Amino acid sequence: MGTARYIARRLIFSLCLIIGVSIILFTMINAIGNPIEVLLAERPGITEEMIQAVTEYYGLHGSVTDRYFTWIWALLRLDFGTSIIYNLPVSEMLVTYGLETLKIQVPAILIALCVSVLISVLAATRQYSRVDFGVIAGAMVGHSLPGFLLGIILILVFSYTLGILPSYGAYSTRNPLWGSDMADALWHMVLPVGMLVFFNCATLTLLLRSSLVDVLRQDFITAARASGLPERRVVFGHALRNAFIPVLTYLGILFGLMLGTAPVTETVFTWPGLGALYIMAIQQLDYPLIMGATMVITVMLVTATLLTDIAYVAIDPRIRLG
Amino acid sequence: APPFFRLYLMIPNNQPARMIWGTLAAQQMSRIGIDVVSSFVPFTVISPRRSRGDGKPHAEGGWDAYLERYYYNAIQPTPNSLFHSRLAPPSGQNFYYVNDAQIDDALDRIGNTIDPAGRQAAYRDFAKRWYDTEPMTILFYPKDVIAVNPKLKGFDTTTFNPVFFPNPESWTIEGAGNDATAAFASWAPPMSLIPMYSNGYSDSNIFGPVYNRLYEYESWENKRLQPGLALSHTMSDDGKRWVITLRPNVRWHSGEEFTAEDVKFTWDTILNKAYGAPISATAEQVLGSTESYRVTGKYEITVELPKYDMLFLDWLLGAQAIIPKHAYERIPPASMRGHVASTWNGRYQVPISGGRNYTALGGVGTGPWIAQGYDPQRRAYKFVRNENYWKPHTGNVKTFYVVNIQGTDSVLSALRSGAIDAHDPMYDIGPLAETIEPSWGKVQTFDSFKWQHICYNLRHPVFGTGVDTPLGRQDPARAAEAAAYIRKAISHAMPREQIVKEIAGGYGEQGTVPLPFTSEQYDHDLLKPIEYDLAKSREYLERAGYRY
Amino acid sequence: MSDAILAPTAAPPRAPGIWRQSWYRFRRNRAGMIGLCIVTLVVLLAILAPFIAPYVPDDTSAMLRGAARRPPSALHWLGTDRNGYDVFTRTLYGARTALMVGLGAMLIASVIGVLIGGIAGFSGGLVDELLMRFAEFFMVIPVFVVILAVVRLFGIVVVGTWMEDIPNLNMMTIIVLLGCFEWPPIARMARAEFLRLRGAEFVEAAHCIGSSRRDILLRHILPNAMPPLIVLVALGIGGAILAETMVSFLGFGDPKAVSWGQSLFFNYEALKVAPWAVLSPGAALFVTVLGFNLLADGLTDAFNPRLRQ
Amino acid sequence: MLSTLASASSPVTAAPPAPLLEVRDLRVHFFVREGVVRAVDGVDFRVNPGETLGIVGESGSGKTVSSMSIMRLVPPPARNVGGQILFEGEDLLAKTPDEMEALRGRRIAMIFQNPATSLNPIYSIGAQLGEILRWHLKLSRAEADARVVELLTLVGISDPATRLRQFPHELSGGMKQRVGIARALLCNPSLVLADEPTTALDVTIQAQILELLADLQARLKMSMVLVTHDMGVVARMAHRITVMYAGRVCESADAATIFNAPQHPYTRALLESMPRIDQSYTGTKRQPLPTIAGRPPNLLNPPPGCRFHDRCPEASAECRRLLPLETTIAPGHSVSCLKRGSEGIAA
Amino acid sequence: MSALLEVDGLSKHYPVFERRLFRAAKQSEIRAVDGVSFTVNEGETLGLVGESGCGKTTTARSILNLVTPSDGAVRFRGEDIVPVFKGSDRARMLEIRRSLQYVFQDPWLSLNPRWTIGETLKEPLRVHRPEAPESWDARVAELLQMVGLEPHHAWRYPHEFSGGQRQRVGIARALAIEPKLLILDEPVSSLDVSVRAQILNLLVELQDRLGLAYLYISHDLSSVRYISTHVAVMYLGKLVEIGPVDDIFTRPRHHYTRALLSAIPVPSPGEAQDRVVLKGEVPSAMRRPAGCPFHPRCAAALPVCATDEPMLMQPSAPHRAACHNPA
Ligand SMILES: Nc1ncnc2c1ncn2[C@@H]1O[C@H](COP(=O)(O)OP(=O)(O)OP(=O)(O)O)[C@@H](O)[C@H]1O
Ligand SMILES: Nc1ncnc2c1ncn2[C@@H]1O[C@H](COP(=O)(O)OP(=O)(O)OP(=O)(O)O)[C@@H](O)[C@H]1O
Ligand SMILES: [Mg+2]
Ligand SMILES: [Mg+2]
Repeated sequence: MGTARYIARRLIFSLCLIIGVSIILFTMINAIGNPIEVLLAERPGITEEMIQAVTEYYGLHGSVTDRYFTWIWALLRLDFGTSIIYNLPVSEMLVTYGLETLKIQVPAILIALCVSVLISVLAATRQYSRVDFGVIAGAMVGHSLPGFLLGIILILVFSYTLGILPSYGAYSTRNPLWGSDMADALWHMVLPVGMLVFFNCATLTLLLRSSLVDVLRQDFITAARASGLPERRVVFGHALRNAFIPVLTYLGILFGLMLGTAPVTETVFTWPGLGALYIMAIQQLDYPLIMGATMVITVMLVTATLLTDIAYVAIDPRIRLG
Repeated sequence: APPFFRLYLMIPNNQPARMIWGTLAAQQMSRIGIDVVSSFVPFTVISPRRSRGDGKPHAEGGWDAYLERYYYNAIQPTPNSLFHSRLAPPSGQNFYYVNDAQIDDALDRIGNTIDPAGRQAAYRDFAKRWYDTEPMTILFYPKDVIAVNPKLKGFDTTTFNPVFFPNPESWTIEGAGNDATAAFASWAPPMSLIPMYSNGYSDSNIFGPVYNRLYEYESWENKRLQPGLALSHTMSDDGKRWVITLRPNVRWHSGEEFTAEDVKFTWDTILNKAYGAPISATAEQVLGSTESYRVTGKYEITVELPKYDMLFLDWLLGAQAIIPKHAYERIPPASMRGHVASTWNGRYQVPISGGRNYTALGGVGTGPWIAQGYDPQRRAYKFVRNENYWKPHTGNVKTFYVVNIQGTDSVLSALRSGAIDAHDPMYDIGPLAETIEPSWGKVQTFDSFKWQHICYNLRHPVFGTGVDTPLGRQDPARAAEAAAYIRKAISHAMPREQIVKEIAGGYGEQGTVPLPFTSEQYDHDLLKPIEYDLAKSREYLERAGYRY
Repeated sequence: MSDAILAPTAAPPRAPGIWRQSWYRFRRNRAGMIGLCIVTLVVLLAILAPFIAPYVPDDTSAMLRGAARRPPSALHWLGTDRNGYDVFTRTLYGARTALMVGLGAMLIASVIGVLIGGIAGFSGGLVDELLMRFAEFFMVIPVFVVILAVVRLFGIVVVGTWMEDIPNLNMMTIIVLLGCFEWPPIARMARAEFLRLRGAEFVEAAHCIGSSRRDILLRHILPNAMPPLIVLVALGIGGAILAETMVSFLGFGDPKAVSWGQSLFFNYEALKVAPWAVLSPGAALFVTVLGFNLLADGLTDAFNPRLRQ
Repeated sequence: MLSTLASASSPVTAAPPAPLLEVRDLRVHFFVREGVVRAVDGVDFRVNPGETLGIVGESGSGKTVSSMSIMRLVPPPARNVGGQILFEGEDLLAKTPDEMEALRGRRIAMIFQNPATSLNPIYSIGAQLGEILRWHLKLSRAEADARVVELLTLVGISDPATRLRQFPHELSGGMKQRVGIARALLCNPSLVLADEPTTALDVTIQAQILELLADLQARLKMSMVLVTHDMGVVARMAHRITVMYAGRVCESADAATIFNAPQHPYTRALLESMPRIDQSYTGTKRQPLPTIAGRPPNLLNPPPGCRFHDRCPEASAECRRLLPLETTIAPGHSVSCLKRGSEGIAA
Repeated sequence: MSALLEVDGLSKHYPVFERRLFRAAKQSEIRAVDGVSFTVNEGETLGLVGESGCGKTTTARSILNLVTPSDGAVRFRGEDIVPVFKGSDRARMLEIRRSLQYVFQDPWLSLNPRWTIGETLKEPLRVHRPEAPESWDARVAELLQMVGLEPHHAWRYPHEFSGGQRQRVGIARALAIEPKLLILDEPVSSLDVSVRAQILNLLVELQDRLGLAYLYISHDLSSVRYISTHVAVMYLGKLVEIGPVDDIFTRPRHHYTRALLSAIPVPSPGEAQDRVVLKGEVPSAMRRPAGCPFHPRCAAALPVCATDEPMLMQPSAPHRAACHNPA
């Protein structure tokens, strides 16, 4: 029925998007010239056979279209090729590094969501009060403070000056905190997650507050109050869920934004994630890795958008399906 | 006034300090009338350009100039392995097309003179000719500055490819009992962990602890060779015939015994073009062909060199790690680079005698450390102590990690948080040394065998061959002379003293020629620092025919 | 027939126009005014940089004097950085780059966005559907990542071509890319506005009168669609500046450009030794982005007249 | 369906019973940046048990604000600045927020103007109505559902069990308004406030809803305050009528008196300015309709004197100076007009 | 009296698309207006009434070609203007626009908020150029006075006016090029009671002075009764009854008209009224019942009503109703 068809439509559209991105990406990479040159350039005295072997290995023979289809076919088999620099299967690297990225991004979004809900409710229910003003001002500052600058400041304060938080990496190489790998991992997450939370929280709060202020003015809120429902239920039960509808789009964008700027975040905190991997791949012109990472980031983004669309359906019965 | 000519300067973007002096160098060049187009690029952009081997200038797909840090592959300076006109790419590593009869002659003498005094004279001739024509602008000799965990004792060497590497078998971490864990930071991810493919310390930091060489250096201090897998050798008077006796009862990590066949296998693979080892050409120069050596006993190998070459002992025996025949011979040449033995990512079975298999997690060597593979989350290569090592460990480290950390800041905060004990010299922590507190970091400095330079494509018509300079056009015979004037002009425009003091944090010496500043071969009387003098620069340019 | 309350005989002074009304509303918005002041200040500083700055931006004489990485002093008001540059001068000139990036990128984005959104909204139907899908396509591409890749790869492609002679090529690339990727929100907004206005009664009234399509588009719809677009553009400028800084911070910026991101990139490593070299451009960046965000906030209010009250 | 008029049995003749709701000198001001908007500025009215009070007046005359302030739900920046609202003898303005919450929906309920916006779009009808029941009456889910079904049936919704699970956007406007009415009646309130309950609806649907309201009001014996600007609607529904103008009451009387013997010039003008549907205008040359010239005063800065003076054909100098107070001129009929004997105060 | 505007079998059908997986497929259509015919004579007012969504606005917009009619002819002074609008003869099109003008329902939305009233009023002059630009200012002042505003109001912006005043501006704009027929789409519905009378008076006065004909669309029956000479009643896109105003109001023949009339509350309490309260909701134009569209709600429905669609009877009679069982 409607919902299923709607989701099917979105899925197909998402697929088209991914294919489109893959074509653009491929064209871009190929505009630079045959990667094999870069790959083999530093190997003087190399033989024809060896070039042949490596060409075979990376599927780089044939015309551009041939190569594209070879590549796509490989992608479909989840075979992203082998990293030139690391000599590892790209798919494996993407999973390991991707998980590290998600490990900071997802908690950051979730925490930011909870915090900003509380703050926005606090502000929106006291519109024009000092609290409200403070929240807006704070959120505005946070919204304008670039994440990486904040990260730098956090490192300066917490790692350099106070020396209480690690500023680099996701794990201690040895001697994990309290001897527990779990505690150690969380310990390392504090700063990057903290930075992302602050950054997201600011923007989310700005949006959520204004959405909430709008919703709180609506007739059905007055109606709920006039029915004698306690304020808490009116705000949390009736207003918040409605206020979330416009914010939902942003959540999708947020996810994209975080993945998109993961290179910066992960550079600042030397986080072993997809972003850092991407930077490395670009620096070193590790084509299979660049293509793989971009594709994965795109797929994640498209998935986030798709999930947002589906979330709309779940949260708002008015969305016209089909 | 319009600029005299255009020069494309590529500045590798992996080292902020170098980017800074690169920018400064570009500015200084433009101050004397050169139109400099500088760009920050990763080394991967530079290498294919320079290894095309056709000497084209930058605008035609080749290159004009770039910044580089360089060192010889052996502790004895071996300019003959780099700057001989014979070694032009693609088969050699004279990427700069240094092509000077006097230099060639000196280099040949360096390589083939057995007599130490004669060789010393050859070094001097090389240095003098270089100092006069300056085929490259040597900016300075950096010192290696390494901050270590104050509790770490026995760290008395800097890494130097591939001869020195962190040798944690001699480390003692105070107060850590008998099975301490140590960690070492390495800047760049390795390309391949098969020794013959090594590109520099990003690789040798990791594979080094696993393998042995036939001869090894005793210490960084005295830089003397001592027997490693070889026990001793004999050399004929003409320096051509060598008999090498190997150490018996040495076992590979798999449990197999080390024999002369492994040495032969190692040299065979290096020379075999199908494996595509970049050192192949140099090895061929030294050994000639696979015909020149024979296994003459289980622990003996006899070599007939085409002619004496200092590189044989100092480089091939002293710097090239021996790899196991039983473990690697089954790997097809084309997939050697992608094999687990090269990536250390995964496991593979090594057949050993008795029809059994040994499960390897990385490279198989005879060395003091057994590879445990790569942990991608920690970005670390893990090693455990080889309890059956032929030489006892002198420290208390049982588990060892090499961690991939990029960035000076990161490495220092890692040291501060106790995550690492030491790091490789790539980090250039010199300028930040003052921020290291004794409570968490001890700064150690080492004289290094490297130099930082601006290198030129010497086939460039202006500053390479000089045919396109005013003087060169006017008098083709003096073209080379004109090009040298231009290079000297650039050289005099470089504020070396300031670069060392302000950018390198004072850790270095002003540069002149590509010979290690502290080596015996460096003639301090001859090689006076090149002064920073823009007037002189202009004068040289005028001599090349340019008018202000 | 007369209307009693409109009785005054002498014509009263001309009422302020709609833009001026917006300005009155804007003036009452404290945040917006702060934003405007900041932006004006940044623009002024950028224009006057050559007159205020004590040095030329690529003066490294401090280095030759042996005075790099020195704390603020009378000679160098905000100190010098690792390159031997005067931090104050670089920060001042950085404003020019920032504004160039912000304005340039958003100019491109607005032109593309208004064109595409306008066409989609005005023609509707299949064209609309296709164009909006196209916009969506651009929205899922991770802009930042693409910029890094393109800047990097472009650097290889241009060598030896005429493009190399373009001054600040990297910067131009970044600006163009930002412009080419930031247009979808503008297009969406433009489309929504065009769609709304296309059906607006006053537009139908114009149809009834017999106004031509061109008149309707240019004289009725476009001016009315502007305000929300201006807000988006103001927001986008801040975003573009930020994006450029991040690209530079990662070392993919224009080596010749005097940009805050570039300063951050070079001095980030020396954060602890010479924090002033990082904090000055950082603060400048923050304040500028804040200025544009506040400005956009104020504009939203100003352009949102509750006309019905 | 034929019906009789609700107002046929008007309880005017008896001595005034104790009012259910009495509003005395209610003042609600909006404190906006430009100053104080005196949206409601001294309003009195009362509602007797079982009676419908119609409040009429032009747009912006303060009808909505008055009725919202009975609920104590005027939105900021509005504040109640004076007066009393006596509900069953107790002053609502003196109650704590918790006491008010207990009262709202249970004793005093509200029907909103726009059925489309007054239902929460994301919850089903059953969920929204059930929640109120569960909260006030502590019913179980099943009990609440049963009660909701009962009420939906009462307001004439067919197949209420299905409707329960539907969302507001799946119902037509008339149906939504019925749901809105059902919501108001959930806890058997004794007073229902209806703010223009039919303005957003179609003519024939409006007739249906009015019919329903009149019927329910008579059957459930509740009191109702019906706010509207349509004289026809009040004529049909209300027992008593209060006419408001610019935040003040002009005239209050029972319905027949207002229509047959209006005293206040504004009430008169209002009645006369409407064309009559039951009167032919063809044949002779059409006479212009009597109009009220001008605009209502700006409540931000109301002129001194009677709020209506500058549009009033009878206005004198007095009127421009003195604010008339409400005076009873006959039992159950009060007017605020100096010309009708009201006292004036200089304000 | 000659026929100024003849609408003959006018229809407007909107297709309804259903989104399939890949493309939108036409599923059905909304017959917003379905074969409507009526005539407006010079100097007369035809009131068009009906419930929300019955197609009044669509009829007006089809006449003005703001939407292209699906079928039928619109004759202005005997000439079919539908092809003219479709054609490319702009001059001819402008000529027709000049005689046929529209006044919108919502005085808040129908004026460009960024233009002064003067600019708005000059726009028709600019397009049609009935006179030289120098005299435009004078003409604007004249127009403003004609609708009861002051000349200096030309400098003001719409938001500075009250609803009634804005509606006057809307009328002035329509009058600027001296049309013969004004189509008024609920011109007073959104205005306050006290302002409505002013606008109605203005309309009557203008009609008397300029001899305009009106097509007056409204669901406010009292104003229709006041202003119209003839009334047409629509239900679900169809004309169900048409006739002289007094006939319709006093002797309605269609049961829908009767219900409509009785649904209007009369402002006189106590007046017992024979009230017909309709059951059920207005069906949507998309799911139109078979037979007489009104039969599901009609108390006097016969079996035939469910199957046969009644036609407007007696084409020549002034008062006609489309009903099988007229009252
Ligand atoms: N948020 C507000 N800010 C300032 N003034 C307000 C606000 N809300 C209402 N008012 C003023 O309060 C007065 C009374 O408004 P109210 O809504 O009670 O009128 P009403 O009689 O219900 O009108 P309508 O018939 O249009 O619903 C109006 O003059 C209005 O201008
Ligand atoms: N552009 C359109 N696309 C599809 N359906 C439309 C469109 N415009 C109008 N309709 C439909 O046509 C029917 C008639 O609409 P119209 O606006 O003419 O009614 P109306 O009688 O003017 O109503 P109201 O009294 O509410 O103004 C309605 O059912 C409406 O939903
Ligand atoms: Mg109201
Ligand atoms: Mg309509």
